[in-house]
Amino acid sequence: MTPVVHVENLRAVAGGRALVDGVSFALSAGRVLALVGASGSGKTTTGLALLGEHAPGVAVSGRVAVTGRIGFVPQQPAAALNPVRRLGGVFREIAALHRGDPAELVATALRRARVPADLLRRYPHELSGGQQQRVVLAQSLVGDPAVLVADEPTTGQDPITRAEVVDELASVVAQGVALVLLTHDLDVVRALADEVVVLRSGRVVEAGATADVLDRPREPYTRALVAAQPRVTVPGDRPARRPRLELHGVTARHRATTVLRDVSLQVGAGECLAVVGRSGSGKTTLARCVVGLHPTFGGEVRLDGRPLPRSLRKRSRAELASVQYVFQDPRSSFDPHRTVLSQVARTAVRLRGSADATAEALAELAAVGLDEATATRRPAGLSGGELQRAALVRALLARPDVLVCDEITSGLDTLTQASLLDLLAALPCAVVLISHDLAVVARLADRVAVLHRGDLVEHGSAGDVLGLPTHPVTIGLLGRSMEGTEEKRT
Amino acid sequence: MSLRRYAVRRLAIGAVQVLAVVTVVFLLVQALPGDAAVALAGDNPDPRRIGEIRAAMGLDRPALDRFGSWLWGLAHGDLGVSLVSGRPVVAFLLDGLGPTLVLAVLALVLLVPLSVLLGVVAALREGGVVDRITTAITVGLHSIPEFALAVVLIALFGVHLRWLPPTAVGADLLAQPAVLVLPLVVLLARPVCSISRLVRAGMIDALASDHVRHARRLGIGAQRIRFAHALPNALAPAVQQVARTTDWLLGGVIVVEAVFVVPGLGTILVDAVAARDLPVVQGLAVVFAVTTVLVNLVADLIGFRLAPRSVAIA
Amino acid sequence: MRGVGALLVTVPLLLALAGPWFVPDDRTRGGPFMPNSWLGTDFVGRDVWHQVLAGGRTVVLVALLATLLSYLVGVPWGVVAAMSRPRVVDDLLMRPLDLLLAVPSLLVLILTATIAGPGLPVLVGVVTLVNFPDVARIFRGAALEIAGRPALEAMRLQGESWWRTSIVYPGRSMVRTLAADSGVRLTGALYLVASASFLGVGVPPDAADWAVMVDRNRVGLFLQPWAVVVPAVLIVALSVGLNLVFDRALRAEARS
Amino acid sequence: GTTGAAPAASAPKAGGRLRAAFAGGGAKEVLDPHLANLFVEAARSKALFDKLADLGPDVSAQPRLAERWEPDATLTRWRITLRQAAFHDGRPVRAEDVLASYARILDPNRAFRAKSSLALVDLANSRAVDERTVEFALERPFIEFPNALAAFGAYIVPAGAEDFAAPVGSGPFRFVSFEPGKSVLLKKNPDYWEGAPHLDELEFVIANEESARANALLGGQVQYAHDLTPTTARSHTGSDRMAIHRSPNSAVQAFAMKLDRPPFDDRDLREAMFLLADRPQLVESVLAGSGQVANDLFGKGYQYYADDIPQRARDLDKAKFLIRKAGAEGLTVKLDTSTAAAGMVEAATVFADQAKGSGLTIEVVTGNKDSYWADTLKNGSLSSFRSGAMPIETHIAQRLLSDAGTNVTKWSRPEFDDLYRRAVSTVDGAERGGLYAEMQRSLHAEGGYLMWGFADWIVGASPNVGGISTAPANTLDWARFDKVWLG
Ligand SMILES: Nc1ncnc2c1ncn2[C@@H]1O[C@H](COP(=O)(O)OP(=O)(O)OP(=O)(O)O)[C@@H](O)[C@H]1O
Ligand SMILES: Nc1ncnc2c1ncn2[C@@H]1O[C@H](COP(=O)(O)OP(=O)(O)OP(=O)(O)O)[C@@H](O)[C@H]1O
Ligand SMILES: [Mg+2]
Ligand SMILES: [Mg+2]
Repeated sequence: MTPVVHVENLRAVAGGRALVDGVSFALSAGRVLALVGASGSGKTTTGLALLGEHAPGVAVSGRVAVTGRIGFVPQQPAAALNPVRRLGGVFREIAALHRGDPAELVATALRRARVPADLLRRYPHELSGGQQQRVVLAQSLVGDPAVLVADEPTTGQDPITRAEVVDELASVVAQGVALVLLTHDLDVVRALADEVVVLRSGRVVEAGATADVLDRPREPYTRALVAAQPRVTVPGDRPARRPRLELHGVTARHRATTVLRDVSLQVGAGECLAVVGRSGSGKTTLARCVVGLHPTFGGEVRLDGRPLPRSLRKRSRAELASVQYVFQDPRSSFDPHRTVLSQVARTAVRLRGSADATAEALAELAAVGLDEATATRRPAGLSGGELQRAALVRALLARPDVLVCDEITSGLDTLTQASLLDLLAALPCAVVLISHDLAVVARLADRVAVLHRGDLVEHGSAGDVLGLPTHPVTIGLLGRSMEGTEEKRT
Repeated sequence: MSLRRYAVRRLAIGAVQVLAVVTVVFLLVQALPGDAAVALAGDNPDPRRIGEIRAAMGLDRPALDRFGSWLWGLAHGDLGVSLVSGRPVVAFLLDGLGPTLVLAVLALVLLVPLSVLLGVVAALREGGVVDRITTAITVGLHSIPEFALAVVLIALFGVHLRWLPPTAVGADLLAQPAVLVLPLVVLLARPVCSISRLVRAGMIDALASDHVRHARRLGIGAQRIRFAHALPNALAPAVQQVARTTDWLLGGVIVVEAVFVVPGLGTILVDAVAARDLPVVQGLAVVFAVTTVLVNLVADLIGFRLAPRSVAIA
Repeated sequence: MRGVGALLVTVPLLLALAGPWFVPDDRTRGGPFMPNSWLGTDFVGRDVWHQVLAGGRTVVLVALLATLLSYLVGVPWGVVAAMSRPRVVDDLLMRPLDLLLAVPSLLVLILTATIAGPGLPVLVGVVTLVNFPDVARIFRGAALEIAGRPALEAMRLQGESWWRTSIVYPGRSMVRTLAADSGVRLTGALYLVASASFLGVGVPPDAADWAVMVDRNRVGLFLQPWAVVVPAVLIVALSVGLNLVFDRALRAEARS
Repeated sequence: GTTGAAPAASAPKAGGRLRAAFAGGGAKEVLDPHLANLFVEAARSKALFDKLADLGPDVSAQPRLAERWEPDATLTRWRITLRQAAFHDGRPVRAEDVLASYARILDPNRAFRAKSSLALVDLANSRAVDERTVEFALERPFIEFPNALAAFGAYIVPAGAEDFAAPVGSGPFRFVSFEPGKSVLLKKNPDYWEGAPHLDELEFVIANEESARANALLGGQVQYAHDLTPTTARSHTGSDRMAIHRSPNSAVQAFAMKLDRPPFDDRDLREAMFLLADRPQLVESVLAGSGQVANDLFGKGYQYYADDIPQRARDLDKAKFLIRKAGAEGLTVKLDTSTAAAGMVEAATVFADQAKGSGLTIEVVTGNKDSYWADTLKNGSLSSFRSGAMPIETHIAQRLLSDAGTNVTKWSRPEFDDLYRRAVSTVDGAERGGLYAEMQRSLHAEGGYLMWGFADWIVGASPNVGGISTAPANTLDWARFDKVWLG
């Protein structure tokens, strides 16, 4: 079979630094090639080069040959949809560019991407994240592209959605499209890819058939990457401890819609409570009620038996220090105008009156692998994974009794993720961990709470919930995770 | 919130606003030095005569009493009669509304395409010569008061070159469209500048956005990208500005009306304030406030359509 | 293009601020609109050059002061409305402004000016009154967005001081909004000051004031154009220059 | 005088429509001639209606609808014979109409402008002798009764007329249509008693801005532009598109000092003020040379004007001396002014400049223009003043008698009141002239009006318009369109 994609010695340089350095690969129709690697290793840059694009300030050289049309599913699908256009109009516009009956073309593309046709009357903001992703996929599929480039299609999706996306891509490939997959999610790679190219700092570390590379890695880097991947295992039961943080009948709403209904939970000292659920089920809202960022909730949050003021403004320094939060989106939780170090150190200054906050901050940053050179840059100079770690240190400097972590592993490669999980496991405080990744949950959690559309549908020890799930959502989440791990394409 | 419920709620707030506006205007007019009798007496301010005029106008009744009966009339759709001429206020408003509406509507009809065109052209050539020249001109024009621009245009095109009639004196605006050219140019100069700058800024942002980049990848043509994808995003702030311009236009383009002799609402307003003709000022305030409320409502509804996201969040 | 903006700002600004010191005390009066001195005479026979020297300060000061005052009132107004809890405060602050916006600004201008009579403070007040609701609205929007930012929430979780969470961070974040707004706002203030003289508001009709000069001398445009042209060009140069300077600063800031 | 490149068409020609641009009062204008207040209303009333008398070029009363008038020996009964004239609807103008018109003006429940001038008519005892003869009874002897007949707004309307939506008068033009604040269209009255007008049609259009009136004239949109500035006149002198017509002595420009309060209750200080004013400079800069220097007296060129009193000139040294003598050195006086009339503010600042170095400081205060006249009648001590043409007798009666309604200078002298009473009951013209001269001498010596100039009234017209008179504004021949033709 002749390759439809042929890349030879691709280089991308920005400001004297090589972002991509001598990448070569080829891909035939109906096959899947995965580019894997840590955050910042050059995946997106390579993917854009296939489209003949590059970020401003980046110079690209080398040979890129693509036969036929190429479709692209970008890393953030929400940003790729025009907020003021209904979906239908844009689809008709795209269809008009191709030969054939427009209605037919759109219908086919929607069917292939599993987008219900009645979504066409909506605006992008009226869709869930997963739906947005599928809509963008459908847009790329109109008129049968020869090649599809999908950039991190599963990042930040819950296991059920993630599995759906994998299924969709699989069926697209089955129809003869060549797929270039840019991801750090090895489960997805196993599920979809025929070949894997492992990138590290822009260089190809290892390449070959998926089974060869992932199951019998030759390079130490690849081996480490694969080894660090957590698996969903059913943990054994640990004895319950005296509750530190208690939630009683927490009910929260965003304007008129109730997003949390009568949720009661507890976490003991040194325990880890995992909160899982599909996207939009209310996990972040729950976290914000606990840390005082959603002061209008009903019910009560208690720390060591004493009710915590609902609003951050009413909390004393000690109370502030005792409950800390790591935001879901690390980049937006930093002030872009100040260095990361100075921002991280402020916690120690304000909440503990530390005399040498900077030294303390530097030490803890170093412990999570961030050196001084990195920390003294502004947030824009750090990768997503680095910022996530900095945000964690910022919270930990308060020496909290309760730490609430919202999706802190989603943007990370397996190696970085593993080191972070080790750090969390060693924490003496109570941890509330919000995660889509049940493998992470299984690794850390003592107790698991499952939220579904604002209701607490399951709550118990990790062994019970993960081992003997009773609610269909839990079963769904868990089942899909297992599937993702075990299913392999042949 | 549904569009209709939103509109109904806004209208209810609007009614309260109108009431508040007329109250404020009443208080302000009461606070003006002198009253209608003094103004009418003019350079013959014999106190006895002023007293007689005051009695004839009913100004000797307490202010609250007069305001009360005016409000009572308003509730019955009656705007009262002019203190000075005794003609019904409605007749004044109808007289002035025609010319002002002709000017305002024509200005609006021209304003939107003109400023969009200018803004888009400047944005597509961002940083280029065309962009810099339009920027300098729009900023310069934006700071020139209408009267100064009008003086120059009249002197040049009306008097010196004789290409266009220098005023609209005694003319029927619709029958002799030539008289409208200069007033419209003067009227449009400032709003076109401000709105085209907004469109330009919005367009530049939109052209650099991810969704436009994505649309390009999908192979959509350059023209469609510019006008169907980028432009709608650039229009939302411009629509708000257009709404405010409408208010300005309907609020009587006093200067333009005076310089070009268009007997519209602006002229009536100035005269009525000078004559302290309270019912007429009040009637105008009602018209202005109602228009402002409606125009802003329409702008918000259009904004709802143009930026569905922001309204949903707000 | 480089430096053009600065030049356009400096010349009128220098003339405006330093000019009054160079006006001789014993000014003579001649016939109106005579071409007998450098820039001729104005509508009451005063030397136009002296009037130009003396007349910039009011225009520039009023425009600057009014703009400054609009921000001094409008920014805290909008920020307090946006950040306030309970939200009733927001309504209490913003509803009256909606009301102000529902009265045509011209009506406000004519009525308040007639009530208050002429005088520079009145002019500053009126221009501020017309501008600040708009400023408050813009900055309320900006502050609402900033108040919801995780970065600010993170600072509050860190127990940051009121000064840093309510002033330093929002202030820094609003600089761009401010810079983008202030060029246009200053131009608008200059325009309003100039228009006010046409409406007979604020300054006495024969004041030494660039804006008044444009209005009052226009009758003599055919006899002696300098009395109109020079002050008009100075006003326009000032606004164009200010906008060019602000634009450049904004672009520089965006690049960094 | 009249200037312009092309001389006005010399021989009168019939036909055509003349459009005349005036400043207006916006939509508040009405066609009721008794309510007339503005120039445009006066001009329109004049075209549609007649008064019994009107003011001639020397501002003395001339017969109009009245063919002649005869007082009895007591000067309290006046027999007036009407001319044969008809209203536009064909009905003759009768004595009854005259009595009804005056009764309407004098209605105690209304406030027409002519009321004060006609107040001395004893209506109950006046009567219609026959169809064309009226006998008026007056409350006191009054030789100047014709001045009252010529008063502003004393028009004769058909008896019972109340609705002036489509007015019917006896004037040279008939009503066609009216759009308030915009225009009034009239057509000629071929049966006018003084002969039909030359014009077929006359249209009054409203343009409040002076520049707009001038531009409309230059653009050929109107043929007559009322009330132009000297600057406009100068700009277009010699132009082939605009002829300038000046009416000298039309408006007096002055400062009014109040005599009943400090500091101007001091006669020396008033004289000092008279001597401070540099009148030629005021005329030069404020009136742009379009006017004459005044001598602190009203009515230059009018009947009874005392032109034998020597012209005052600036004398700074003497003024300084008088200021010191009055103990007013270092005093600051507020000069109230406003834009209520053209040139007042400018005159005030020029005068304030002239007072520099005299020991007295004059501070100009600009007040509200709409209530200016009422404000300055009561408040302050020094104010700007301006007045249009009227007979000298009327000026005195309205502004200088102890009980006058608009006595802005608070001039209150029993002996002066006496002189006036004697003058208006003196039949002999020469003797009366002597009494007026005596009154003017005392005003000149120690009165409160510092009258510095008489402004020309300036009208622009197309060069082909003929028959425009240069009589002072407010007199009969001013804005008299039945004598005007389009060449
Ligand atoms: N415009 C640019 N100028 C300079 N460096 C850039 C630019 N864009 C990206 N980079 C750098 O290039 C490197 C590769 O970026 P790229 O987006 O391809 O990474 P990635 O593998 O897709 O990472 P992620 O998993 O986080 O999406 C990163 O180190 C990034 O900081
Ligand atoms: N500011 C807001 N205004 C209105 N609705 C909101 C707001 N924030 C969240 N919601 C809605 O509340 C619900 C719960 O949101 P929440 O952010 O708690 O979900 P989540 O479980 O954290 O989802 P994810 O896994 O995608 O982060 C969702 O339906 C969401 O759309
Ligand atoms: Mg990437
Ligand atoms: Mg979340």
